[in-house]
Amino acid sequence: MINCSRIKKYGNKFKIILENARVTFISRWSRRAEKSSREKGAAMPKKTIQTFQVEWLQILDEHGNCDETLRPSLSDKEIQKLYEWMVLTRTLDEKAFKLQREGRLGTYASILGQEAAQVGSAFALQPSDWMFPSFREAGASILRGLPPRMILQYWSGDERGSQIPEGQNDFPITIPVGTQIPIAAGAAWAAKLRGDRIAVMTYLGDGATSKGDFHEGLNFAGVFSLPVVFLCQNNQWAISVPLSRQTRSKTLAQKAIAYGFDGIQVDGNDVFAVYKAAKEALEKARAGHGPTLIECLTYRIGDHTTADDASRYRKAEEVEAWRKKDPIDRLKKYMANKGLWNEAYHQQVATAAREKVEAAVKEEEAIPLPDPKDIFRYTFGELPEELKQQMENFLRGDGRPDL
Amino acid sequence: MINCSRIKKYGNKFKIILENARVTFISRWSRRAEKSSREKGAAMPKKTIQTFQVEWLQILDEHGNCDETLRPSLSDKEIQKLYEWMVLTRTLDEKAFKLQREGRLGTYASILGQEAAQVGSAFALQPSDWMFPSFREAGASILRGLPPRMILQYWSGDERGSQIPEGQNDFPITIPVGTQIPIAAGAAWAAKLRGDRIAVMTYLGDGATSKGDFHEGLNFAGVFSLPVVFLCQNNQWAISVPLSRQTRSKTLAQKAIAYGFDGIQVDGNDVFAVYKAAKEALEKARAGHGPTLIECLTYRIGDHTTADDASRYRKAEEVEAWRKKDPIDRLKKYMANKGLWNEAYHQQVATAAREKVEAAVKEEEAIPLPDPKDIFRYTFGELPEELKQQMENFLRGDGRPDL
Amino acid sequence: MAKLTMVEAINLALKQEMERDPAVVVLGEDVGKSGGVFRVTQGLFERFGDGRVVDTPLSESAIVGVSIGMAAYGFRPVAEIQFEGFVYGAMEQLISHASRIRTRSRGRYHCPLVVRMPYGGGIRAPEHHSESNEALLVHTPGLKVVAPSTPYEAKGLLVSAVRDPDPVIFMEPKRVYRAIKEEVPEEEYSIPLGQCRIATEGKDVTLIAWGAMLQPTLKAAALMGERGIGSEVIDLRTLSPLDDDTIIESVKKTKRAVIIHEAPRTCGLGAELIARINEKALLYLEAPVERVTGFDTVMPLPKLEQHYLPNAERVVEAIDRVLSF
Amino acid sequence: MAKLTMVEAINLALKQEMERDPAVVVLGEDVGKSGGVFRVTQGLFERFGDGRVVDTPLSESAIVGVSIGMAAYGFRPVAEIQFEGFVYGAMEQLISHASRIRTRSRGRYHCPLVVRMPYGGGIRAPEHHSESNEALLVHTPGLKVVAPSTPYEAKGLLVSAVRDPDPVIFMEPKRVYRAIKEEVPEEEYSIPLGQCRIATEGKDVTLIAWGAMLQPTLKAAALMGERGIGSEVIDLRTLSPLDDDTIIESVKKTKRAVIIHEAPRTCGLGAELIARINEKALLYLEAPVERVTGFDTVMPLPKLEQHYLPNAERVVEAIDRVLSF
Ligand SMILES: Cc1ncc(C[n+]2csc(CCOP(=O)(O)OP(=O)(O)O)c2C)c(N)n1
Ligand SMILES: Cc1ncc(C[n+]2csc(CCOP(=O)(O)OP(=O)(O)O)c2C)c(N)n1
Ligand SMILES: [Mg+2]
Ligand SMILES: [Mg+2]
Repeated sequence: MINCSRIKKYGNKFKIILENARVTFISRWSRRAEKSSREKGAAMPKKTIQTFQVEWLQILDEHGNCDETLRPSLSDKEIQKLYEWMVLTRTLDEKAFKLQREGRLGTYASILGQEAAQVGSAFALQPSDWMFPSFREAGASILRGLPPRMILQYWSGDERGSQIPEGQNDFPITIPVGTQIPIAAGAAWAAKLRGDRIAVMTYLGDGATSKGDFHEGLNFAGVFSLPVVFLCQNNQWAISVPLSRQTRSKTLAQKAIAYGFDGIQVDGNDVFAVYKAAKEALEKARAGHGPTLIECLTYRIGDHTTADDASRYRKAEEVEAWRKKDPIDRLKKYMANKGLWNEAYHQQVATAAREKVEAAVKEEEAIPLPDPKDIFRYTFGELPEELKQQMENFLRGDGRPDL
Repeated sequence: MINCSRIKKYGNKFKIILENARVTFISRWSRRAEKSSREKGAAMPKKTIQTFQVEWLQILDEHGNCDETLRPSLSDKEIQKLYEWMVLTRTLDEKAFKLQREGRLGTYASILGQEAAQVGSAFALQPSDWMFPSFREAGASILRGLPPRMILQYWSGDERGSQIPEGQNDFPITIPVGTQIPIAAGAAWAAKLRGDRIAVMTYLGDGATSKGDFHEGLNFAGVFSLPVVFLCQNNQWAISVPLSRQTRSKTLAQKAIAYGFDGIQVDGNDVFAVYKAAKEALEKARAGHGPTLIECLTYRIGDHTTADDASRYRKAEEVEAWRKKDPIDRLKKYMANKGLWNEAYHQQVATAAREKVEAAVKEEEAIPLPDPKDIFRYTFGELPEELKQQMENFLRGDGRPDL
Repeated sequence: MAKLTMVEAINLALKQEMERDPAVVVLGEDVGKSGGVFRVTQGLFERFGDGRVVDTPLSESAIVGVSIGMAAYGFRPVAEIQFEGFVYGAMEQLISHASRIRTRSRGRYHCPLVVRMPYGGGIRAPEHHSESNEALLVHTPGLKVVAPSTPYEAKGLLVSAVRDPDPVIFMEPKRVYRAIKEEVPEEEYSIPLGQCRIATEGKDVTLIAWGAMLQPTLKAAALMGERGIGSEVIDLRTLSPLDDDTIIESVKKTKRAVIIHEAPRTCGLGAELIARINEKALLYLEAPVERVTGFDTVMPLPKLEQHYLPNAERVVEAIDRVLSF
Repeated sequence: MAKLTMVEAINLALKQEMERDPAVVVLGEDVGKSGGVFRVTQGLFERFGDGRVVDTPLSESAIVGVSIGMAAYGFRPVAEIQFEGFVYGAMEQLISHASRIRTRSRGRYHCPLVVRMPYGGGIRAPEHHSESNEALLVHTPGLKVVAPSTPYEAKGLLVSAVRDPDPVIFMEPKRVYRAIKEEVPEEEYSIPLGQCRIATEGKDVTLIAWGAMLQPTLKAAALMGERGIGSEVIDLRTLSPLDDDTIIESVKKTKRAVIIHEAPRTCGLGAELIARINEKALLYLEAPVERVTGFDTVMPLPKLEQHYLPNAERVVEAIDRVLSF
């Protein structure tokens, strides 16, 4: 029997209020049964054999207040780097959105509001670590080294945007939700078998936690104690499906209990908390102590993709409330207090970001169309005879795919 | 962050010893980090937002000692019924095994040792409830009303053994592990939508908990608060794969935490505990209070199936240790103490069981071979033209499946 | 009579069937409040409520799995797989259960389930959003597979699918969703499963297509018509079970055939059609039956997809080949 | 040279490949200590240890999924699906990832993965233990599919599969596992993928089969031989990519063909073979190509399975039909 004591979380981490309702199996569905068993004198009908707690980490609140005792040790330069990556991410994101609206880009999945979750976590990765994104990780990907041009190239419908540069140990975007999870576990397993002291990080959304692949991937990671970190960006929506329709569990972090390893919920708009949790989990993985599930509680400020219109299914007020928790804003406030941010610095960062993004757009738009041969070329290491024939007929333009 | 306080369970439920090792994320992989954060004065770096306990229920121990305060209210007659069903189940099981060895039956999956888990749980079902078995539920199925003859018929390779009698709300055996779980959830959903105050029970093994279907089925059940009970017979083996290779979680019951509903671990060889947990969970389901996961901790005494030889992968001592916890034996001891059992009664029960089983064998072996037309007949409600053609050609014996 | 898009026609069929039969429920990802990513279920949530139009957690396998259980209990679920490229996760439930529960239980249970899914390319969508895998489903005994080509067809076929006592995979050509409008009666009508439609009659060549491929096929037929060549265009409609008779009769008349599909060529449904023509009309053939299909490669992303998808020009070339053989 | 069963031949190939290349690892349900439910991996666990021969949790999808990750990282996993009837759960990982990672990443990653699975009927097994679904996999671009027919073939083809840089589905005819023994060299040899084998030469009819169907086909050929009819039996060996040249050449010679497979008829691989013969050798045909196959029904349980599976008699009847057409 599992009893849940729920503790309500209010915006500020210091205001934690214990709900008095100890929700037990019996009390919830049959107070009578409980009472009668009490009358019989059976004070505790069943024996507790395991207890679990789910913890929450927030370091930098939405007003920029920071719990310095918890703050990860980062140099001023590093804090500025975090800020700069977040600004670059947002600049690229906004540009991609605009390009799509102008018809210069295909469907695009914005990460607006999720910059801290992506930058904070990817910043904790080593180049030798491996990363398996879902489809909404532009921020993490460019931090890992992907030329921003390739983000645009991918979303413009060109596979070459998925040709991750040699040396960058990242997988391309995965569209089928959650299916990257067992693959990431497999890479972690390979690293472990090889004795490589690296970690693997894979990104997933709240929606992905409903898919069998999530379960199976985390289960394998637990059983084989694999060096992998499951970074869940709980942005509270899966297209139009709210979190409450995705799971009845109060947190996603607690799902780790099913697999016998650690889970933690962090404020996903707090770049320090994300970075700290990710760093600890990655170090633990590299040291051979197994997997971790990190739930970054955040919010998808934009539509699901440029093909979506979220106003049909969610309230503007909800979005507004979350805008106030903006991850860049709060870091800025913190930095300003610390003397690490001023308008001139910001201008310089913003300009650099804009220039980088504009250069990426130019670069991408100058790329000639892909060679149609590419449709065939990469199907196998060596083209089988029949496929070679299909390609040759196609190139001869006689429209005859075979023969 | 999830902290696990493990509490060791010893044979006797009264001897519960708290392990002193509070296993936390930090302590396990980086004592240094914890220490330094303590030095900084951060006594509790992360806030606990949820706590969970997993409970264990045992009423009748392996020596036949019973905790009467916990015992479900059952009449003497009902207790005898439980015993009789368990004896019949074992008698049928032993006969099926022998028939297979004599070449009179196909592959058969024995339930030796799991009689209490099946009889205790199925005994709590109402006829109006629905039941979705896996492939090892002969005991539960006959209790539900399936003529024992049909068990033999199925395992002799005749689909008519799966033609559940009208009025018995059970699904046929499901071979692909775990795949019955979402289907059971769907039936529960349908019942809920209809407003029928019934419950659904589905059986699954420890191995099944690794499959995506388990996760997805339980997740749906949680989200929609469905009237379904997931009855897991944790017999600690999935063919040759031990529980430790199936999951790193200490219990299977705790997996319910991931779905926001109740889980409980019970002594699966204790028919009272199984019955009590099942009854409570079913009542809760019928009352509209959602799903429950029940883990029955038991043991597969026999080989996986008659096609398996378990001596290749597990120790005889392990099997012997579990034989001592025999579910029928302990109920017998209890009943003898209560004056509900004596040798004469037992002879009568055993004879009746033997006669029933022998009759079932006779009956089954007298059934003529199935009509080959049956291969086609049930593919669709109405045979499409092309299939009718295939059937007719086949019956004409010109070996021409089509045309 | 109103001119409707295919999206509107399907929506209308769903609405009317739900009104007619309280056992019909709609479930899937985003089918509720949002009305579906293509708006096919728009308005149903408001009309029938959360009990009958249900947004589910993200899991194709469970969507099909729970639907099987609901169907066994007496409902007629209409499940949506958001894109056909995500149906693979549900293959086990479809192949091992939906298609088999009737025969496994020797008729005690059956599975009146419709699985709707948008399929096919041509809308410049990301990877996995343009697949055409009808052959996988047609190869599965116990499933029916339907692919409408126009709004009128879609409504009539969906009505039959919903009323069918067995699982029907309803493949919606997303490229057609809003591309054409057609008069669609508000009144109830249905188009029986298992029968092809002769879209245009002709005596020189038989063109067989379904779903979104009807449009380029008809265009090719029109181009050939300008050159005096009569094409008999067959809209397959039901991909399983196949309506051999209509096809064979047409091929016996025209003596030449071209099959057009988006899916990869090898082991596509085109192969089965050729096999049946071979078996039943070999001596009538004046030329090998031609296939105009996708390549045996992964469907490319938008920048290359036009090279992959059959178009009228490729169909015309194939017709020229069968005529000049 | 030792006479080995197919089980022993595959076991030997695995052992030798694991010795040769430390990147080869074996994983799946019950492949370790137990040595596999068919004993195909027997002794490997003892020899190579738990790091290279790994019992996994029960999940076909994850077995393939983690294998893809391992392959990308530089391993050569040989994954076992315990029975082909349980591969459906792994379809998404196979179709959406294993087959695509090379083309998706434009060559940055690839997937040298072998998925072994016993397939086919005839061993009186429970439901789902007798399936033959090669067509689903052949229809998937980016996968190679192999089905050996004898112990010698199995060893040589498995060696090639393990060394192949791309995912190979290795379908093992479980009915043959212990049914025949054959001399199998201890020494290293390999049989290239993508080439059929002419099992017996003949001039009157071409019989095409693979896996367990070779045996009834050869028996039928022998029976026809007694009547003076020469059968050219082609063992397809690699089901994808197909070796058209050998097939077409044979059919051009014999002018008649019969294809034998266990899988359901509609959209089976037989259809594709007919389509290719139609396309490349139509004018040579003296009779429609015949298919001797399973029905378009679920594979029955043991008491009826002999009616479903093609046998020598049915092949003989089909040969008679193509000869007398
Ligand atoms: C298997 C699968 N089913 C459906 C889809 C369509 N789809 C794309 S994204 C998405 C929602 C994903 O939600 P979540 O995991 O929370 O990620 P987010 O979009 O919020 O980043 C859906 C249903 C898909 N890509 N894959
Ligand atoms: C999807 C699937 N994979 C593999 C198998 C083969 N198989 C049959 S039973 C079994 C083990 C099941 O273990 P568990 O769930 O613990 O049930 P138990 O046999 O112990 O009752 C396996 C692997 C199967 N039937 N289905
Ligand atoms: Mg989300
Ligand atoms: Mg078990």
